[in-house]
Amino acid sequence: MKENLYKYILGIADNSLILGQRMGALTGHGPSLETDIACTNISLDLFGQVRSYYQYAAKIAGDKRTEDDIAMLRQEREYLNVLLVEQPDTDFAYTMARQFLFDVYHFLFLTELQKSTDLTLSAIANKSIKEVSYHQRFSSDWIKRLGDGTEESHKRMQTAINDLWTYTDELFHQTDADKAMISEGIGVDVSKLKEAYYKKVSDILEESTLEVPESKYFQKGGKQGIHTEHMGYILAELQYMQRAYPNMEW
Amino acid sequence: MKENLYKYILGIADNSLILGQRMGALTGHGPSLETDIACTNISLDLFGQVRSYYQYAAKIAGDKRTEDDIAMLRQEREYLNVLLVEQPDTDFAYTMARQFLFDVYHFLFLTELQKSTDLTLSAIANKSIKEVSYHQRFSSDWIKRLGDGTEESHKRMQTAINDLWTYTDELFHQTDADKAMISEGIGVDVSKLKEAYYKKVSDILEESTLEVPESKYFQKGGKQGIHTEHMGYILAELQYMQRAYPNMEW
Amino acid sequence: MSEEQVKNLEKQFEERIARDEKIEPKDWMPEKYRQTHIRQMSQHAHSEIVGMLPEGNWITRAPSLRRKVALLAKVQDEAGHGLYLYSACETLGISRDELYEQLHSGKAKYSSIFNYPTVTWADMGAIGWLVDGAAIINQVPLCNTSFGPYARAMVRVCKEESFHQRQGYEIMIKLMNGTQEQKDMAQDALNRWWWPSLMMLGPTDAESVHTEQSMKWKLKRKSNDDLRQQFIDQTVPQADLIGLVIPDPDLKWNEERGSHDFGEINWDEFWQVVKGHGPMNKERMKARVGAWEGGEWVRDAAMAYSEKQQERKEKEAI
Amino acid sequence: MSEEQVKNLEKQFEERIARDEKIEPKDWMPEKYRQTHIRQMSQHAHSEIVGMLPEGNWITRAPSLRRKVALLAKVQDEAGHGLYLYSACETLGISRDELYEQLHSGKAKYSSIFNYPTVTWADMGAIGWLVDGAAIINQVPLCNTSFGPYARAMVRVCKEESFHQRQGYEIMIKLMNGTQEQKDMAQDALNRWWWPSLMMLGPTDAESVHTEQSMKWKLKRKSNDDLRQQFIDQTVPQADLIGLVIPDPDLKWNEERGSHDFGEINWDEFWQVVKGHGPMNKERMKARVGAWEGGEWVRDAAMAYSEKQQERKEKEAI
Repeated sequence: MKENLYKYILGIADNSLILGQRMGALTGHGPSLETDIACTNISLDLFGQVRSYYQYAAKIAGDKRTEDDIAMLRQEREYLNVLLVEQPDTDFAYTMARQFLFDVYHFLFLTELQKSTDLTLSAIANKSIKEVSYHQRFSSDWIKRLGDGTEESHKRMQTAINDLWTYTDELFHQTDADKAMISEGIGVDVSKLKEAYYKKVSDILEESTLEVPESKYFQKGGKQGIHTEHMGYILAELQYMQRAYPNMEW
Repeated sequence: MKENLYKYILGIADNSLILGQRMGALTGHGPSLETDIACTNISLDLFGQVRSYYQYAAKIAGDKRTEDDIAMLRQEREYLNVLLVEQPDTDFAYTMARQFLFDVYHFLFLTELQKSTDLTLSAIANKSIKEVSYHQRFSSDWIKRLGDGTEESHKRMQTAINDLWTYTDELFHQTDADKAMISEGIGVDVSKLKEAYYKKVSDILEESTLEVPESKYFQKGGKQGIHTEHMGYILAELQYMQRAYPNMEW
Repeated sequence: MSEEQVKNLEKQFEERIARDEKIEPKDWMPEKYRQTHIRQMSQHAHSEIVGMLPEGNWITRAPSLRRKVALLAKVQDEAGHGLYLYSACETLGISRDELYEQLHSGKAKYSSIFNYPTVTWADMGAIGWLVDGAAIINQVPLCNTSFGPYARAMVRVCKEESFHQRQGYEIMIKLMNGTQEQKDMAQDALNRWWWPSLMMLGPTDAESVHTEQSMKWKLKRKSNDDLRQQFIDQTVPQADLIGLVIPDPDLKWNEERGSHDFGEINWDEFWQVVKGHGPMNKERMKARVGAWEGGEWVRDAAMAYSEKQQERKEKEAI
Repeated sequence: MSEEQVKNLEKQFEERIARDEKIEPKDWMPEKYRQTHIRQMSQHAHSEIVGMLPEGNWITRAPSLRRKVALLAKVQDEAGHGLYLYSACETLGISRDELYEQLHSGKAKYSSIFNYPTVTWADMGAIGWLVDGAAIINQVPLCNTSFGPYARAMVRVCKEESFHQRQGYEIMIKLMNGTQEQKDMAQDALNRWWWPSLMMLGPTDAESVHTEQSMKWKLKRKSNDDLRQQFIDQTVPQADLIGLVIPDPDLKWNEERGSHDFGEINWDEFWQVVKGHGPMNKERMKARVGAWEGGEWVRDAAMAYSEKQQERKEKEAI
């Protein structure tokens, strides 16, 4: 089994899995029917991507592992998503800020992944980028609406951006699997996306009358499987059925 | 295996398990350090009782089942607690109202269970009733403080009592296991506790300047294992470790 | 308008309906027609929206990725149905905010079935199979109802609902082909959802209030009891086929009628739930009102932003 | 008081301390003594209270009932320690509300170790074993500190802490006697908690600000570096005994010193966390402030009730 490629795929897919799980949990509880539909749709897109990635990972693993085993039967320390995507839905400003801070990265990332020499990955990237382009438009619009909306919404959005900012740097950390895959022409060098990311994010924050945080302190750990305390609760639900009813088909 | 006795014990113990789980989750988040300690203590007492009951149940089962298997490896439909104890901690008024509405029942129940011809059960009842007497005092005091405190606290407590009232009637429903155990002199006839319960509860509500709800509509199902939608989430956490790491010792 | 003029308009209106012409929002219509349609369409829209909650409850816990994606898509469809139906209502001169207000205050009803909890995964199967199944039986005739926007919405809704129904039945099939635990889970779900599904088709004809007028306007084409019989006759063989037992000891095929006889429905339970005292009525309303109130600042911000954008455009235009 | 009188009092005060007499709240004491004690005791109290959170995180998920009960009891003990320590502070003329205010505003510190997340069950073992272990090393000398209420609180606290420490170590033993997954979990927890535990014993002596004065008042009896060395020398054999590997490639026994040499501590990380930028600083304060603000109406109600009761008693007394 190609260990690095396998891990590399999980590193991509786990972000969509956990963010999709977070967004899916909001279904039926959105601030308006239209946003509810849009958030559910983002969740749906992300899980669609997740399936493609894990199906590919399962193929690479080459044993009996299925997409569901990979999604739901790992221990917390084996999930490789960034900390950003597991942050809670404190309010709709947090939900949109988290989405926006991820979408901008996700779009840049997939743009590069389309050039991967791994044809499956480039095909998934090619299919996903249209969806993510829509996500980015949706979340950016909400950054603007809330940032440049009322005094209250401005304050809430600024708080959310400030709090979540600390999780952005990790997006650009290289893992060992990253390095191995870059050298094979398969992986994306995320460290090169950093400048474009902060440029794009800052532009939109400024357009939204929001301040760009200046913190020099960042959190990391997710890419090494060391998560925040939220992760265990996310997994408790995500894994519930597979754990409680092992080895069954649904 | 004495199926009815086994089920009868679960019917008692599951209430303490789920209420203990609810109260334990509040540790560190109480409105004052003193209430935090008291709530943790209630949780601790309840789990202590739970252990005694399940250890006895495991003995009756007579197979490899342990107290932890019984506590954490059943499916939701096999938990027999009343719906009252699984209701959420919407605010501290709900927490105290839930506790109070259960404590008054619990005290009356244990008073009778002390007379059980089953010596293990009567011993557990005898040991537990002192703890529960303290719980009842604590929760009653808070009903009074919040009921007869400020306008806001009165309103919140009345809302909590009104909402939770609908779950009180189930406390007095007889299950098949109940009937079998009553006929053997082991079980308590809960239907006979009803009058004393509503008398006691009403007295304290009135002393607390609260209205006694008049609803004729009640919810049931817990004693048959049909729970509210909260239960699945409670179990997802309760069972997490046992499910994710099966067959290990801790 | 003179009384005679009104009578004349009414007569023409009834004739159009009798000729199967569609009534459109801008056409003249009797006030009662308008009110009845607002009531029924909004009740239907509210049912879609509240109906998202019991299924939404299993999104984070769906047992496989495939099922999770299907469930998300289904709940999203329901939100979409809500959206068309609210829009269709709005053509009759009522705002969505007013409709929500009616829902949240308890003035407007929604389908009582959503006041039962979803306690196992099999409930996702049972709801698709039974609840959507009963809904389709209610709704198919509405594809030819007299009010154009409602009829057109129903065409789209029914197409999607029947997809959902097959999907629900497929969940049940999979469970019945699985382990004993899965079979038990499926049977248990049927046991809990069967009677509430029968109740979904409404009170018995004797108790039903709006029937006669609704028949005339094609808001209703069969009586509740006929629809219920149709639902039972359609569903029983589906249950048999996969080894599920309908939880009704009185159920049996009546050769003479060419239909199933069935046991008595617990109408006390029905009315208790309708009146707001079902297992989940309070929770459902808490969730809806909570989302609405908690989202107020978001909607306010969107409004403020859009006004600012408008002002900017206007300034630029000068 | 004349300057000379004050000097005189100070001299007598210092002599009492030198004679190992206890200072009691009502005794005269220099203002700086009072302030330093409020700072240190409240910091200690806050650490107990904030320290409830990382462990509280595992109460609902403890893997067995026995462990759940033990964990609940432990966290409850911590709350109890907080209570004594706040009370000891209050004897120096500051209210608990003021102390909370200092914590919530960030003016008062608490032990930085609680700004790390508890990500697996093994963290409950590691915290008991390492964090409580380091705390005891810090605290045992305080059982003989000069301020009476603090010294007496410490006697009780240390007794319970050493019980907690054994309990934590016992969790690790059990894991190391378990499956490979459990062993990995234990090792992983040690890897994550080892360095933060060393940091718990404070900055190196060169960087430590309060040491000299604190030594004199017996608020401190050994330097941070000495305490750290003691902790390492005590803990390494405990790790060895159960097959855990200390995550420090530079760690080795120094025969000459009769002590372990060890690698360099990442003081940048230490200061980052102290300054409020650790993994969980924001979350911990959010939880504390949330509990306090969310509980305001409850405390107000208790106050109002107690006033009403008082009034009633007074009326009855007339």
